[in-house]
Amino acid sequence: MPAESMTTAESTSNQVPEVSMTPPADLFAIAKVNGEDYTKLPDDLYIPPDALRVFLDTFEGPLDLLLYLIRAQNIDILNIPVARITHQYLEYVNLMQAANFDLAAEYLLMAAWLGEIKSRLLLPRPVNAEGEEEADPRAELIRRLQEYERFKQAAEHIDSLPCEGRDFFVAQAQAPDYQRPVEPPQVELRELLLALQDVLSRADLTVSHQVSRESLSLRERMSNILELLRGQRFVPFVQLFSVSEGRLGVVVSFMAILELVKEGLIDIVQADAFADLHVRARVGEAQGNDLDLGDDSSESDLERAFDES
Amino acid sequence: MNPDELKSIIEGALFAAGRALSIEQIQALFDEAHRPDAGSIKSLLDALYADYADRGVELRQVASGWRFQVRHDVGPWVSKLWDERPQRYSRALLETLALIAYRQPITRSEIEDIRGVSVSTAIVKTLLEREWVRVAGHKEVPGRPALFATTRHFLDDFNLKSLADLPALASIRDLAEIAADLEAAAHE
Amino acid sequence: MNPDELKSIIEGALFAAGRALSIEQIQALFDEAHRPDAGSIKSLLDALYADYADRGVELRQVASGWRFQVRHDVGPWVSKLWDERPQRYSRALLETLALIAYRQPITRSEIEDIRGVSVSTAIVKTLLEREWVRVAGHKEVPGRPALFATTRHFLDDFNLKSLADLPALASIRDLAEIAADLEAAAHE
Repeated sequence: MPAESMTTAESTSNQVPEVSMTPPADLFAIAKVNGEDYTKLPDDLYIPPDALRVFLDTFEGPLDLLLYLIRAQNIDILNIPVARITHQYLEYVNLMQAANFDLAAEYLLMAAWLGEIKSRLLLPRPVNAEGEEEADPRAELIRRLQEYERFKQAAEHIDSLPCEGRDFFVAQAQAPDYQRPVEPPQVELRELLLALQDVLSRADLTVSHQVSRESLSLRERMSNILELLRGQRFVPFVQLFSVSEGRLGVVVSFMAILELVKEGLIDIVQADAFADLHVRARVGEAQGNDLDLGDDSSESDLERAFDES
Repeated sequence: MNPDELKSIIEGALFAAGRALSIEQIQALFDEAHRPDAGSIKSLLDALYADYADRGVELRQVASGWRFQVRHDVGPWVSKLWDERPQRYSRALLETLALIAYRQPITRSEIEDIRGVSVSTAIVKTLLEREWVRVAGHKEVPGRPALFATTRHFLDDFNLKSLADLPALASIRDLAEIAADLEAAAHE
Repeated sequence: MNPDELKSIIEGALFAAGRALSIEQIQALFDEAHRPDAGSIKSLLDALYADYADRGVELRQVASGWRFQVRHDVGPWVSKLWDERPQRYSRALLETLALIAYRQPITRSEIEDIRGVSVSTAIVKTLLEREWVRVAGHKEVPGRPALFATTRHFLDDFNLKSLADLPALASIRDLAEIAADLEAAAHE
């Protein structure tokens, strides 16, 4: 066992000395340790006192501090004199407490661990069932220090890489002033049918709405006849039929006219007995521009033309 | 510093800025001791202008100085970088359109009766603007509501020769029933 | 479209984007009917790379594609365009970033185990906001902690094509070897 680890000065190092904050008025005392004013830093601290605060603040935790101590004393990480390092470490922890650093827990945990390792080093190593000595108590500490150190180096390496916006810049030129026409959404027939399915199944649930199973050609013909009548006062009945469509076409037109009459959308008039029938739209003139879309100030948010997404 | 290095710095600065830089702003990049005069910068800008004469970007002088800009004639392609995701029509709009297609001529309140909710003006407006729907007339009832019908344009956009090409309502309802049956079976 | 026009479009798009574009993103600028294949785009990118070999900007390939960037050696002048000195990152942030880069996917408590101190929420937030780090999933242990991984953006910002461009971690010495050394030391 290395001689340093046997130094007696550390026999109490598990105990954190009582440290209190310096009154601001006393510029010379750094801290009170065990009731005594501490007016100078311990000789084996490798930092000037006025840099202490800044310096301690730069440690990234107990492993970082420990690594610093090992490096500062030029100690091989694989052969740490635990007692000496523990002593040093506790000095720092005390100073941190004195300076009111709010990170004592992690540091104190490390202090306890160091103390444990040291005490185990002082005892003969127990032999296990296979007759082997238990692993060196320092092994785990060394493993953690090594692990931490490699990421500390990796972090330094990342910091040395050129970073966008700091060391190099992405090139950019003014984009051309060109407006793309906005394409309206495309709809598949399938989507339309799915929407219809939904609305029909809902309609079935709500009492009495019968969506009758009229053939579409009838409905389409109704629209076409309305279109034909639009803007004209009277249209001869026969003009609504086209012989070229054949018998079926004539029947569809006729049914469409009957349906329009039934719905009160057209009138059929006859000036005299046996005179020609005339058809007139009862629907008003549609003027696309003055279409009253109604006052929709209460428009539901759920009922928008576009999905929000 | 030789003119080539100087030109590279000006070029790099203009591209890094992504906006116009004046000759004074370019001069400010250099320490006073090594600051090139306005004349040298101007002649280097001219040289850069010539360098980029046949490229996809060009050096242009604008009010606030000089800037690189993407050549106008590649705009149609480049602007695709900012293409918005195509919008989607809402379910409410599709239902309204489907009802107009199948039940035309139909008033807004008839659509509302079947759908069980009100139909917003935004939807009607969108359908009219898209020219899928037109006002075929007005129903002679109080308020003379508009009667909506689909257009030829609607048929074209949905690849239909006539409304008769739309699947019969009955088969759609069957689809719905089959779906409902499956749903019910799945929950048994 | 001839190769020169195509090259101008690619050049213009890269400068207009101001970020890296992948070959797929470049292809998407063209209508399907006129879409160049990946091979032609790659060879035009190579041609552009050569065109800019001696200029103040250069074409670079990074993780998410190709981009023009200001040549590194004119950086000191160019950075004067901005008044603020670019910030340096804290060691805590860099160590956390290094652990995520080398050990991803990794949880916060795993990072804390190795660093020996807690990782502040502010650091995690900064890394997420900077888009250098993302939550890649959740570990299936009690509390389901987030698993962090680095992003493509991280690679881009550090001029890396992939994580493999980061240097290998320093080797860690084998514990058996350490034990042997300690043993030897103890018997001296």
